[in-house]
Amino acid sequence: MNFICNFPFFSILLSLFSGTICSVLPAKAAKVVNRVVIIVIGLMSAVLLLYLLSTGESFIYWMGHFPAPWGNEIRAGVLEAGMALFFCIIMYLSMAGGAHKLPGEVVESKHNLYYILVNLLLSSLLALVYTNDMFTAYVFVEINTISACGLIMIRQVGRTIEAAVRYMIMSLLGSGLLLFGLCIMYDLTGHLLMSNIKESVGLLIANGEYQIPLIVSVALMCIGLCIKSALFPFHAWLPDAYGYSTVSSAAILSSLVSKGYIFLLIKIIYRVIGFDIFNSTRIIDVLFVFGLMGMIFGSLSAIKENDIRRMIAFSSVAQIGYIYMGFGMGTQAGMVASIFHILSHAATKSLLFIAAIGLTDVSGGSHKFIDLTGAAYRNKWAGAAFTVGSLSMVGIPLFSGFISKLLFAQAAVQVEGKMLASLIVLGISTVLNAVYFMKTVIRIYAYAPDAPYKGITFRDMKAYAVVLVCFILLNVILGVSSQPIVDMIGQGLAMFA
Amino acid sequence: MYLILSSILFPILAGLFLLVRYRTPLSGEKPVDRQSLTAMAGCSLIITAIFVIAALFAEKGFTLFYLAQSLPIYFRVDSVGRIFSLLAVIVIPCAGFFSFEYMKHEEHESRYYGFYLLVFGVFNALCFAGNLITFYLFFELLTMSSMPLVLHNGSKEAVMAGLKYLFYSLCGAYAALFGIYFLYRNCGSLTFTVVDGALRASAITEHGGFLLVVAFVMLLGFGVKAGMFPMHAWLPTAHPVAPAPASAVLSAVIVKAGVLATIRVLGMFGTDFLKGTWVQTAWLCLTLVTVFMGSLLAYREPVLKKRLAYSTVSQLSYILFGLAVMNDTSFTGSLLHVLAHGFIKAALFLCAGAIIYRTGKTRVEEMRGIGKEMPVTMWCFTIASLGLIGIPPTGGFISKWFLALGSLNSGIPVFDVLGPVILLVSALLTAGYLLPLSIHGFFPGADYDYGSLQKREPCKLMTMPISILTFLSVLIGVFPFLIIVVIYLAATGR
Amino acid sequence: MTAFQIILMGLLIICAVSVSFSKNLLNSILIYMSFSLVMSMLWICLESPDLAITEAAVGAGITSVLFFVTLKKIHAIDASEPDTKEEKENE
Amino acid sequence: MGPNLFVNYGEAVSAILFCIGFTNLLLQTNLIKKIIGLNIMDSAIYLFLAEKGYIAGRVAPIVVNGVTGTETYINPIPSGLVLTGIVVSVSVTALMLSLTIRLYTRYHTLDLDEISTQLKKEGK
Amino acid sequence: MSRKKTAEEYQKTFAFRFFRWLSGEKDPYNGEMEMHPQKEYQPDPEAVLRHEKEHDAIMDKVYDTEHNKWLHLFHRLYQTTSILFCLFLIALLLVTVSYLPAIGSVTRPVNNEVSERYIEKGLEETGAVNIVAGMILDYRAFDTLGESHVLFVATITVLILLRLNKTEKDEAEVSDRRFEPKNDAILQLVATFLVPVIIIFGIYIILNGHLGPGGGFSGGAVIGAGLVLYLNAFGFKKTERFFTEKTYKWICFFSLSFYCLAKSYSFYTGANQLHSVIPKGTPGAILSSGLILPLNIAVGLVVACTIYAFYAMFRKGGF
Repeated sequence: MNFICNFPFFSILLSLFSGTICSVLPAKAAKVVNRVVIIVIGLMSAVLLLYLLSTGESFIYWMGHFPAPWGNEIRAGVLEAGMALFFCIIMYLSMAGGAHKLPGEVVESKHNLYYILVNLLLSSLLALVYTNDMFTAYVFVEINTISACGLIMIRQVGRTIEAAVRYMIMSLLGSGLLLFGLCIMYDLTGHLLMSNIKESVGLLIANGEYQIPLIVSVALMCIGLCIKSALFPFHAWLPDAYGYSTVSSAAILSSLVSKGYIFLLIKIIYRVIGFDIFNSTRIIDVLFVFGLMGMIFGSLSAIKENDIRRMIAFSSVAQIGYIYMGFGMGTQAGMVASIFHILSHAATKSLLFIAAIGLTDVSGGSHKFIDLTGAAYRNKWAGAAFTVGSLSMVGIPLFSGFISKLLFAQAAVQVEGKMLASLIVLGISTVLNAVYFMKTVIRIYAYAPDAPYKGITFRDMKAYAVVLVCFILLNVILGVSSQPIVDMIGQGLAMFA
Repeated sequence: MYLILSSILFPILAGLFLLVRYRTPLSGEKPVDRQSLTAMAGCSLIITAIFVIAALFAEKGFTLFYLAQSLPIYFRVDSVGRIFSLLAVIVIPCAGFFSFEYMKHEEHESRYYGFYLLVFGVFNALCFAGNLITFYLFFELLTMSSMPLVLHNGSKEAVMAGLKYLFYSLCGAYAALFGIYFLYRNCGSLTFTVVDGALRASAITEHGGFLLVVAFVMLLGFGVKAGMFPMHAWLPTAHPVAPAPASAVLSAVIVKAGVLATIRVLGMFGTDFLKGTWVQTAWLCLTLVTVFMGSLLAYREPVLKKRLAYSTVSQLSYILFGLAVMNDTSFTGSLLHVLAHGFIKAALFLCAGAIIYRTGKTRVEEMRGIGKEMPVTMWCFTIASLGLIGIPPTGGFISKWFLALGSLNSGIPVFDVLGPVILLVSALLTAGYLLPLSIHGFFPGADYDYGSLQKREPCKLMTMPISILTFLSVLIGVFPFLIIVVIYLAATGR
Repeated sequence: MTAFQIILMGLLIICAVSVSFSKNLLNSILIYMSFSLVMSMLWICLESPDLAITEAAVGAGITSVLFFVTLKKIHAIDASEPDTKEEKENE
Repeated sequence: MGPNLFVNYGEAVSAILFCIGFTNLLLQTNLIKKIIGLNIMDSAIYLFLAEKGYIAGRVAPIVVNGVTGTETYINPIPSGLVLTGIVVSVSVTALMLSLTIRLYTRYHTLDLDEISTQLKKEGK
Repeated sequence: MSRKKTAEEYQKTFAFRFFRWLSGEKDPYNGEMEMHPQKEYQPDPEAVLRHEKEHDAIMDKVYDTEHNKWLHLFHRLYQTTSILFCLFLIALLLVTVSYLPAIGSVTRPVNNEVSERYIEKGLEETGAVNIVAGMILDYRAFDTLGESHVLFVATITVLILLRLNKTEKDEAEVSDRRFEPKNDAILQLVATFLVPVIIIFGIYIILNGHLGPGGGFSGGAVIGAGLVLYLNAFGFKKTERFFTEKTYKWICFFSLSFYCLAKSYSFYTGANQLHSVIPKGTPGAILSSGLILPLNIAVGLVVACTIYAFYAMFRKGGF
């Protein structure tokens, strides 16, 4: 076995272990450890991605001395490695972009706890990405949930704690349903390993046995993960959680945590149930409808919002709706579009959060639009970055948002029954997006010479500006050279089967 | 290749440079060095114009990069593009030089010039775009970069007008994008053709009816930019609040992007596919309604710039009508009218700007005796008005002649006669809303107080562009043949 | 054995329902504690002694202690003052 | 209805318990009761799992006298899973309770809706 | 009365204290421990009044059904849909259950080659008599690793929520006094006997984890419960002598690091088909079954400390 094949295992264990180490380190050292770990894991994932692209096939890695149905396993393919790499990049940039705000938001003595949470969150995300075992997935979903809750309420104002409670309640409902579905699945197939379950499910379907419990189990797992990833009717906790937590937390939560669950759902669809069987159920129609509703209602709530960060948070609801709409189409193209949208949305949304904090900083810390007037003149880098993020969200060509919309539309054109609905809602949602994002952009570029706030120059925020530039580049790269990435996603999905 | 690229990239980069270099000073900083700013902007405009004129003779197209699989960003110069960029290359620098004087006392000059140059570059790219996806890209960017010009003065009405402009344009662009998805599936490639159409034969036989719907949606969507009837409302809102040179560019050049888009869409579907279908009928109805309604509204409008804006709505639909008739004669008329209307409307708006700049008067009834105060400006205004009405030696006459001729020869039932009649009525209305200004301007009547009269002629920097544009509008009326040759090439697909 | 199991399960349901409807938080927690004990007995019946030990230590022990501390912290257990806020709200 | 409802009475009971817990978690206004509901829900799932491992007439999977025949012992997997699950639910309970304490010290109530209204009143 | 000792000397003897305690005059532990009688908790009447007022005002404003019909309607709608949803869920699950394979039969799909191998080969492959312990700590060790980190991350979040800084801590300690037992001699006596027994029982469960029912988690929980009892009986000052935040930190760190490293080694050797040097030992002996015993000890330590930490955090936001 090639040494590179150890990398997924190393990255999971490294991030877990670094969490433990951070518990005895002072805050400064914990920060360094955190950064180094993210970089190292990112590098490992990049190498792994290259290796997998060159070999062209996925591999299975035993976690222990025992092979498939007895021991735990993890599995790495192109999509997994790519996701891990992408998660590391976004996480590093989000952490670096919010680092200067941390001392003001979190009590000094709790900084190292913050880094522990981030490390454990990363490890759980990696485990969700790589795992090949449903129960392991459940355990790491719980780690993910708890550490996300920690990240929400580490800034202890009333709103975040309330949001954390709401988040926990919704998440626990979700985990309960997920676990119940899992148990039924285990009862029917006798396995917990994804590949074995898939085999048994195929047999059951072929023999026509246990149809109803099978469908119920799949439905329960799907609903559980939908609840956890804040699909439209279950999004009540989201605006408070994203709007008031620390800036890095908001960026990480919106761009990574919900995406981890969505990626798990993709894995379940492909690796546990089988894409064709999943599409033959009515579940995709439900996902489709809720996705469409999310797209519209999320945007409408965002328009009504008067607080920039809550507005961005509501826009997340709409974007998650896009992803589920892609699932709901039930075609390979829709799936590719959804996965691309995961990437594009992660890059854009964290950019928006990080840029928004730069703007609010030069407006006396207020999130209200009225105070943000002219903020882009006071912090030019953040203003430019916010504009880029908005343009990407609106779907202007050259930025990542356009490509994902293009992919969605192309996918929609191929599905006869759902074509019109998805295209029309896509259009409405795009225009609504344009309304609230452009409103904000105009607001921050409106001239307010008598604003009582001081501007900030490049010299005072070098690291921050560099992060913003990286984010903008990431967006443009996704928007301009999307073809290799789309190919890679296709290849990765092919490896799933 | 490099000429095309530089004609696009140079103004964009120059605009960005101006935006970054001469940023609006914060309170307490020293103000922008105005002279170097205008010098810089002027040089950029001239250099860009030279680039564009050179690029007009480029032959080969090239692909810049691939946006996604089989979606190249592709540039090519063809005859239609040449005509539109010819318009841009004359009007934009003229209005630009006009604005050096006009914008003297406004704030954020650097922002204005920066976006002005951006618009120039993006419009060039739009003219030279070789396929639909490139076109769409720059169509969106044109909206984005022209919006700051609309809301330049930052008042609440201006911002609302800018948002309205944005909202209408995006809705239209999305409707068009909706069609592009289908074209992408039903065409071999999205590269432009002129008349034959790029649809696969199998696609036409299989879902021809559906493709007609798509065509109609695309025409409506791009028609928004050209101010076609149901979605024309943004024009009269956006024009009065924008600075006069910006409205000139908006009205003379940017709305023409909608026309260009319509020509491209027609080319993609092919006139044979659309001729005689309900799409043509509906489109003709819409354009004629717009022609008549625009004139009528302009006739009732007291604010000069708003009146001109309604006039733009009406005149643009002349062009669209010519395209909707779908034969060579009317096509020639349309393209001629693109040029004629571009020069005339730019001249009219600049005149209006000069009047506002010197006297501060915006409403028509305040402008009695204005011809005595600013004779050069008002003479230009009068000549341009005659052109817009279509009095013989001017450009407007030739283009309308071709339009009417094309319509009469088209053989479409009802519309072949109805069209010219409505055009005639509208021309009369145009006379009705433009000439009184000149008449009252030069002949203020017996009770006019000549004692308070003072010479208020603006400086050369303002009158020169106006004169040039007026002169050009007459010139294409007198010597239309060179242009007709180019247009003929365009119509036959070279 | 089956009869015993059925009785235990019936107890479980009774406990669960009465937790939902009890007015007093302290009572709820006590009922929950007995729920856990019944559960651990049930696990003995299901031949899982590991689970029984863990459930007894955790469900009936640790979790309940944590609940009690919480109640104390939020002033819900206070025998001398029957009219604490929570009870009012529950009514 | 399938044939096995009364044979699977244990699973049926756990399904009912699950729903009771679920309802509590959704509908109770009092946070403490919500948490109890959560615990009931989790326990129900564990009962559901443990029922799967049970095989009539066999004993717990602890090897006695070196007998390792399949016919002697019940299925050990569900027990292992439940053990893991219990730890998770204890952790979550502790976290929820600490959140409750924190909320109470700040807002002096355990009703989430009321807290929301207070937050709106504070306006931040 | 012939006293050899002076009155002062006499007051130091045991007999004096005993009789004084018997007569109810004075408590023997008084002054030596921090548990002097505490003042009852008296909520600040003004604060209570204020809260009630605010509460009423909000209730009036928000839950006023006449002026806020929508909210009322929404509330009702929400409740009804929730109840309907739950009823639907019950029905759905019952139907599902009715289709599931029968409980207790051998033919369920669950009883397949996986469990067979665990039972048949478990003893030989892991060396653990308790097959469940062998399964969770060897076959499926990755899950268990995750599980212990769930506990870890939960502790971290509780720390974030409830840990106080120095000045707040002092205030918290003052208000914490009312939790202290009011000189409960019975409790203390019982604790003196029970705590060692409980802790020894816990240790037994941990050490015996691979031989019989139990294991790190349950044993740790028992030990933790013992510690909590001790704390309740004797107060924080006593426990702080041997257990502070630092102790907790380092115990957790070392146990979890050991766990991580040991499991990493075993995963690495397993995946790369290397031979693991850890001996399996004789099944049934206390020192057997490879890594399971040390892992159980590590988990037990973590759990015991964590539970104590939870309790201490809940009570006064620190150790």
